[in-house]
Amino acid sequence: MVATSHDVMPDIELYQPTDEANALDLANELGSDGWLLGGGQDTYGWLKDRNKTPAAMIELTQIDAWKGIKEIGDGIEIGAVTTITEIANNPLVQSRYGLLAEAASKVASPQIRNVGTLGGNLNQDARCWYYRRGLDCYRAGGNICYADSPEGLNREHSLFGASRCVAVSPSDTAPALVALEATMVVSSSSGQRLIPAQDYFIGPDRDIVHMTVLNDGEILTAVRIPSTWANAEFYFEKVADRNVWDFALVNVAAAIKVSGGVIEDIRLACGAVECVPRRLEAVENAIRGQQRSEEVASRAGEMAIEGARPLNYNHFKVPLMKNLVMRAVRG
Amino acid sequence: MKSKLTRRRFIKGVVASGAAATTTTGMWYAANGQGRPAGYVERLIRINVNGQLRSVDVAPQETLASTLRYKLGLTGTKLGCNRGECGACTVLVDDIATYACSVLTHSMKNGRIETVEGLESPNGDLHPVQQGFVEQLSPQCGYCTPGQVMAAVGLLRANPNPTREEARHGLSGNICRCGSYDSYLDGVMRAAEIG
Amino acid sequence: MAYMHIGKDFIPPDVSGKVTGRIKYAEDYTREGMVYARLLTSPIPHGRVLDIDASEALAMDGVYGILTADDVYPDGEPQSTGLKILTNEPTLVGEPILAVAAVDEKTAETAIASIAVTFERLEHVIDPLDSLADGGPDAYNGGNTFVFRQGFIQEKWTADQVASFRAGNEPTAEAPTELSYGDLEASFADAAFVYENTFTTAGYPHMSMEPRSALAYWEDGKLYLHGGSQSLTAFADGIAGVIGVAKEDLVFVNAATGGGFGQRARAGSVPIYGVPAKLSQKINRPVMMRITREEEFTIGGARQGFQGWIKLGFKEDGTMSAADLWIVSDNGGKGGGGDAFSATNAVSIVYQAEAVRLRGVSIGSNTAHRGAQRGPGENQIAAIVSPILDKAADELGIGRLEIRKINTPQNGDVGGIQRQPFTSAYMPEALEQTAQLFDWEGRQSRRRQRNGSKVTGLGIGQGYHNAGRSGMDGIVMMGADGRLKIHNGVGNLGTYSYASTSRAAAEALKMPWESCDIVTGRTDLHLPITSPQDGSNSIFTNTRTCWGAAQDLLAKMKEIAANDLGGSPDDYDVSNERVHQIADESVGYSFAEVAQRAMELGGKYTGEAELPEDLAEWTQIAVSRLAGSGFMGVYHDPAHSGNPPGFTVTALEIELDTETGKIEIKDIVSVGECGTVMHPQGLKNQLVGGVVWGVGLSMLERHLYDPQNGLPASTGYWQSKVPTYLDTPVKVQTGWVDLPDPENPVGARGIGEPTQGAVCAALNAAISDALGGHIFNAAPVTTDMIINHLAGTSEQWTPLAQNNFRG
Amino acid sequence: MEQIVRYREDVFGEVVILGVSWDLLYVVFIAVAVLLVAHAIIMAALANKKMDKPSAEGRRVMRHESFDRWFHWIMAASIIVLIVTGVAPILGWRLAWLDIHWISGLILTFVVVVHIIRGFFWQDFKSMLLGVKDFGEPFDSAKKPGKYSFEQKGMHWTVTVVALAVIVTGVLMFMEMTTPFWERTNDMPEDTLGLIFLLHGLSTLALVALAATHIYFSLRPEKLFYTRSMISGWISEEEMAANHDTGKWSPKEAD
Repeated sequence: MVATSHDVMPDIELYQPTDEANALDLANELGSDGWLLGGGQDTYGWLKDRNKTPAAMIELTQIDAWKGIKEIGDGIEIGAVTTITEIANNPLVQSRYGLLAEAASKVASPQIRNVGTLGGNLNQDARCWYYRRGLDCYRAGGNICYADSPEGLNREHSLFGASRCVAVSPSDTAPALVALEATMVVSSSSGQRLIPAQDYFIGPDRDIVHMTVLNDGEILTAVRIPSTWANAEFYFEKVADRNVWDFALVNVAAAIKVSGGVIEDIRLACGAVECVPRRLEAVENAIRGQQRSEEVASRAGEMAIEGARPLNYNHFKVPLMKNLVMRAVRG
Repeated sequence: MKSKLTRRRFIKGVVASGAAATTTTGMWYAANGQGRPAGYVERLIRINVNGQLRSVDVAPQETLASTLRYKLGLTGTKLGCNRGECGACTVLVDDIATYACSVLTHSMKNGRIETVEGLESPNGDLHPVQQGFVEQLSPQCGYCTPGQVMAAVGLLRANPNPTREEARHGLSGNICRCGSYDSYLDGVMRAAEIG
Repeated sequence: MAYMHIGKDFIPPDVSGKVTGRIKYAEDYTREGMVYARLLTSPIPHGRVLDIDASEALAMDGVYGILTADDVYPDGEPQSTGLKILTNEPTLVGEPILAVAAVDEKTAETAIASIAVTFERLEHVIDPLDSLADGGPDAYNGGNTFVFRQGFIQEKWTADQVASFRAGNEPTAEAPTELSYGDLEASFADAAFVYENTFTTAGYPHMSMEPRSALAYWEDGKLYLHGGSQSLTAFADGIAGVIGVAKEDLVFVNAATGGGFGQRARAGSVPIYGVPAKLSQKINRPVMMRITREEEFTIGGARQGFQGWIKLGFKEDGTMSAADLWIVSDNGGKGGGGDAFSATNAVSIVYQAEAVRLRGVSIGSNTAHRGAQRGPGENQIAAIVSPILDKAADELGIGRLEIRKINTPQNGDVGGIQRQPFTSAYMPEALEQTAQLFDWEGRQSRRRQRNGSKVTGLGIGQGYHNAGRSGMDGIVMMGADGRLKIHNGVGNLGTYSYASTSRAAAEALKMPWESCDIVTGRTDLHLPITSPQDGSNSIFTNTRTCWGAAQDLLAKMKEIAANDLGGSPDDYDVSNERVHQIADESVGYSFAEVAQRAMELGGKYTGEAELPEDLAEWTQIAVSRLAGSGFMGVYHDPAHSGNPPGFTVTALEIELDTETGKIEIKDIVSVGECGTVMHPQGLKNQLVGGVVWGVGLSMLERHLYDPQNGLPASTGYWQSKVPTYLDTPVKVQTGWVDLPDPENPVGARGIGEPTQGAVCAALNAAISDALGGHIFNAAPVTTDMIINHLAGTSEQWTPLAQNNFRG
Repeated sequence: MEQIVRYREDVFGEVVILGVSWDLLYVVFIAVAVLLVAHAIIMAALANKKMDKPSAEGRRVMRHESFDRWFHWIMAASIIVLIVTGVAPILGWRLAWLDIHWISGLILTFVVVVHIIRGFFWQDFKSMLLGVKDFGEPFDSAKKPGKYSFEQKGMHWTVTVVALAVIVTGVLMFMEMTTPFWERTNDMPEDTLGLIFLLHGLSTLALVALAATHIYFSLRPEKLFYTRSMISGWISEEEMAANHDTGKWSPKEAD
C-alpha cells in the first residue's frame, strides 16, 4: 500500500454508546480492534492515511457521565470528554486552577479546542512525522528509528529518556496536570483504578508502542485535581513556531506557593522534551524553601537541563528549556 | 491472561495491511458468535442543516464535510486540507465553530448545523458578516472565505462587540494563504457595527 | 486627471459569491454520471516503474478504469524536466504514476491500495550541493541540470570545492551562467566597506488554499475542463497543447481560483489536468479528480531555494559600488525557474549598484516541483541584502533610511543586467512617504531598547518586481441595449484585476459601471488572449488592452455618428452613454442607437472585417465566434518600451524575546508605488497579503525532506508553517504614491509581488537590528536559530543544507 | 507464513520482515509443557520396573571443576534474565527491560567466549564430542556413556548452536542502537535488520524450549545427582558405575 495516496477513511464501524457500562463492555470486547474516539482530532488523520486500521470506533462523547467539570470532596473532577474550550473558559478552573485554563487555551486552534477533549489531548499519539508517515519505526512495531539517526530530521524530538524511540509528549495540558498533582481515573469493565498524572504516561523504555499505561479495554474517564495547589501561583508558557496549531517546541507548567518571597513549595513539569511530561523533582527540591530570586531562578534553569541529550537539530531546546524553567521560577 | 491476548491482537493490528481495513466489527462479533451490541449506528439519519431536516444515508466513518458537499450539495464548505489544518471547512454546530473535515456526521447528527449557505435572510439580505466582508473587500481568492465567515459569525454570536484583538483570536483557526487577515478583521469589525 | 472609475473602490461582481459560498471552484461542480479519480503517486524519490499490476483493482465493484503513463504517452514520455501528466520515471516522492476512477473516492483509494507497482530504485539526492559534489547522485535520469536546447547535463564540482563553499568561501568552480555589467574589480576597489558571506534561502511551497482539483468531460467532440488557474485564456491556450486538444475544441471553465502565487499561471505547471481529461475520454464518463493537500504540496510546487555567496561593496558616501553573487538554485525534481537571475536584477535595480555580476547554476534535487512563486528571486534576496545594507550604513555612519535614499532608483534611471530604463520610478517618494507614516526618525530612539527579556528592533526595506507587459488583445461588445460587455481573459485568483482592468474600458467610454458587464469565467464566452497573470503584470498589461478595445469602439461610434449625423468624427465626444457633437450635445446617438446602427452596418463594426493585424490565434477564434453578434471594439496592443516597475517600501518595529527567540511585529507600514492606483481596496489587499507572505519567508516557512528515504516532511499547512492570524500583525497601515506611469493609458502599473519583498527586507533587517547587527545570512530566521545564536549553542547540521531546517 | 514471520507492506509498497510472530511463543510454551508432562507420566509408569536408585554414599569422584560450575551458573542466570527481559514486553509486562537485557547479553557473550576457549585447550574436549555410535546408546541398555551421556551431549550441542545464534544476532542488534559506547549509525538496511530480528526471535523460542527441558531433567529424581554435581562438583562412585562406563571415563577422586 503506497502511503502517499490516501485521504479518505475506509469502512470502519462506529459505536456511540450513551451509558458507561455499554462503553466499557464495548472497549473490553473489542480490545485493540476498537478505537476509542473522543473529539477525533488525533483519529481521522491516522484513518485517512490508512496507517492505522481499527475495525471500529467507540465514540465516548455521547456519555454525559464523562462530561463536565464538578466540585468533589477534595478539589474538582473533569470528565475526560469535556472539550478543551470548556475547560479553558470554565470559571472554576480559571479561578482555582488557572494553570490548566491557560494551558488549555494554548492547545492547537479554536475549532480543535471546540471539539477536542481533555482525554484526547492527554492520550494523543506521538507526533513524530516519521511515525505518522507510516514507516515501520519502533513505535509502529518495527525495528528502527529514522529520527534518531545521523541524517534524521529531529528538530522537534526529545532531549531526555530516549530509548530507541525519540518521540516527545505533545500535550499542553499534560504538564499542567502533572504540576497540579492530578489523578487519572481509569475505568474498565472489571473496575476502576486511580493513577497519579505523572505515572500515567510511560516512555519507550517501558513500552515503545504506547504512551500511557492504559491497557486495551480501559478508558480514561475523568481527571481529578486536588485542592493541594488550588489558587497557588501558576506559570505556563508554550513556545511553538506558530502561535496557532503548532505543538510546543518546549512548554513549562509550574505551581508555586510563595510567602514572604520564599518558595514554600513548587511543582514543575516540562512538555515536548521527553516522551512523557518531564517532572523536575530535583529542581523542586533544590529551590524549595529558598528566597525567590533571579539567582535561584537561573540555577533552577541550569539544573533543569542536566543530563539533556540533544539530537542533530534540537540543541536549541536545551537553552529554551533552561530559559522557560527560569522564567517559571522567576514568575 | 488478558494482556497476552490483547498484546497479540495489537501486533496483528499493527501489521494488518489494507485488507484489514475492510474487516468490520460486524464480522468481528460474528466471528465471536455474538450479536451486535448496543450503540451501533444506523446509516439512515436526519440531520438539521440550515434549519431544514435532511434525510441522508451516512457511512459510519463519513466526515461532515463529505456529507455536506457530496450528499447535500452544499459546496460552500471547502476542503482546503481535509486534516483540520486550515479552517476552510468551518461550519457552526450549535453555534460552535467546527472543522467539518474533522468531525463525523454521526457525531454531529444531534446538533444544529449551519453552513455559509444558510446565513442570508429569507429576503436575500446578506448576513452582517457577509456584508462587512463585501464592504471591506475582505476576501481575495475566496477559497477560505466561507470558513472565515462561519468563524466570524460564531465569534459575534458569543461576543457581539469584540475588540480587534479578540476578533483576531476568534478567527485564528482559519488560514488565509492570500494573507487577507487584516482585511478580514476590518470586515469583522465592520460587521459588529452593522450588527 | 479626474476619473470616473480609476482609483475608486467598487464591488467586484464575484465578491458576493465568495461570501455566500455560491461562486464555484472546480471541485464544486458535478455532472450527471460523474465518477471520482484518485492518484497513485510515487512513494520513492527517484526510480523507474518496472511493472504495474492492477488486475485486483480493476476487478473491484465500482471501479471504472485506470490511466497510466503508457496511455498518456504511447510513444514514450517527453525527455525534459517539468511535470508530466503521469510518469513511469518519477524524480520526486508524490509524482503521479497512475489514476483510478471509481464510483466514489473511498472505492478508488481501496482499489489503489490493491495495485502492486514494482519500482527500480535509483539514487536520490535532497541537497543540490551533494549532487554537485563529484560522484554525488543526480536527481534526473541523465544529469543534475537541464539546459535549454542541450538537454540533461551533469554539472560537477570537486568535493573540495563543495566543502570550501559550505565552509563559507566564494565558490571557485566555473559557472555555466555568468552575467555582468560594469567593472567589478574597480568598483570593489572604490569600496570603503565590503561584506562577503555565504547564504541560504528556503524553497517553501505555494500551498494555495484550493488544491488543483479538476473535472473533465467530453461532449460532442469538445472537452469541458473545470479547473483553477491564474490566467484564464493564457492558461487555456497552453493547456490545450498539454492535453493535446485543438484550441477550438477546448472549453475551460474557471470562474474562480483558490490562489495561485505563480503556480497556476501557466499550463506547464498544472499538467495534472490532463488526468481527468484523458481518463474521462478513456472511460467515457465525467471524471472529478480531487487533489489532496499532500498532492498539492508535491506537484503544486515550491519556490527555488538558494545556496549562495554574496559580496557587496559600498563607497564612503554609502553608494553601492558593486554586487557580486554566486547562486546555486534548487531546481527540485522537475526543473525550476530563473530566480537567481531576477534576484540579481533586483539587487541591481533596487540599489542601483554600479557593477553587478551573477554566476550561477540550477541543480536538481529529488524534491517538490519548483516554479515561480510570488517575487521569485527578488523576495528571497531582499531578505538577504537588507541586513547587509544596514551593516554598511552603521559602518559608514549613515542613517539606514539615508543609505536607501542614496541608492534608490528614480525616474530616468536604468536598472538590471540589461540596463533597461524605467517607464517611471517613484521609489524616493515611496521611501519618504513610508518614513513619514511610520515616523522613522522619531522611532530611532527606541532602536535596540531592552524591556525585560525583550529587545526592540527597527527595519525598513524595499521590494521590486517588473510589473507590466504588452502585446495582448482586447475585445468589447455593445448590444442593442447599449450595455457594454467587456470580454476579459484575465484569471480570477483573488486580485480582482479581471474587474479593475475592465474598468479602464468603462472609463474610456465614460460609462457608468452599472451599464457595464464583465464577460469572463469560461472560454466559450469568447475571451481575448492575455498575458499569464504572473509577474504582477495584469494591471499594466490589461488596462492597455481594455482601454484600447474601448477606444476602438469609441472611434467606430464617432465614425458612425459622423457618417449619419454629419461632421467629422473629431467633432464628436461621449458622455452619459451618448455619442454626440461636442458643439451641440443634442445631436447624437444613445449608445443603444449607435450599437443598433453598427449592427445594421455590419462589417468592421461587428468584427466581420478589417480586424487588427497580429491578433493572437486564441483571440481570432473568439472574435470569429462573436462576429456579427454585436457592436465590436477589438484591439491588438503594440509593444511598450522600458521596464514598468512595481515598488513597495515597508517599515516595521519588532519585539524580540531573547529568552524564547519569539518575535512580535508591533507596528508596520507598507507603501506601494505602482503608478496610478486603479483599485484602492485591491491594492490594500496586495499590501497586507505581502505582509503575511513576508512573515512566512523571513520567519516561518520551510520545506523539509528526509535525506534517508527522500520523503517529504512538510506536506501540510502545519508542517510547512504557513503563517496564521496570530503570527502576523494585528493591524497593517498601508499607503500609496499614486503618480501616473507614461507607458500606460491610465498610468497604472502592477504591484502584487514586491509587497512581500519589502516586508522580508524590513523584517530580516529588524531581526538583525534587535540582535545588535548579527546577520544570519538566511531566510527564514526561525526561533531555534535565534535561541542558538543567543545561547551560543552548537548545532550538528551541514552548512548551506537545502530542503532542511536551515533552507 | 504469517504464523511464523511478522512482516508488513511498508510505505514504499514493499514487504519488509519485522521479526518472528510472537504467537509462536505461546505455541512453544504449550508444546514444551505437553511434552514434559507426557514424559513425566511415562517415567512414572515405568518407575517400578526400574532398579533402585544408586546410593550417593561412599567414595566420590569429581565431575565438574568449580570453574566450570561457576561458568554454568553464570550462564544459566544470564540466560534466564535474557529470556525474562526479552519476553516481558511481548507478554505486555511494562518494565524498562532493554538495558538489563543487553547488559546480561554482554555477560553471556563474555562467559561463552571464555568457555569456548577453555573447552578447546584446557578441558577434555573429546568427552563432549558426539560420535555416530553415540546414537545407538539410548536403544541399548547395555551401552553406557563416558563422562557425558548422549542426551547430555545432544543438549549441550543444541544449546551451543542456539546460544551462538542468539548471541551473534543479539550483538548485531546491539550495534544498531545508541549505547553508552556509541551513537547508532542507522546504516543497516531495514530488511537485513528484519532478518536479524527474525533469527534472534526464532533462536529465543528454541532457547526457551531448551531451557525448560533442561531444567525439567535437572530436577528429575534419577538425574538429580547431576544437578548436585553441578553445585558441589562430585558424584558417588556408585552413581558413576550405574550411569557411566568407567572404561571411557575415569575421573579423579573428589576430595
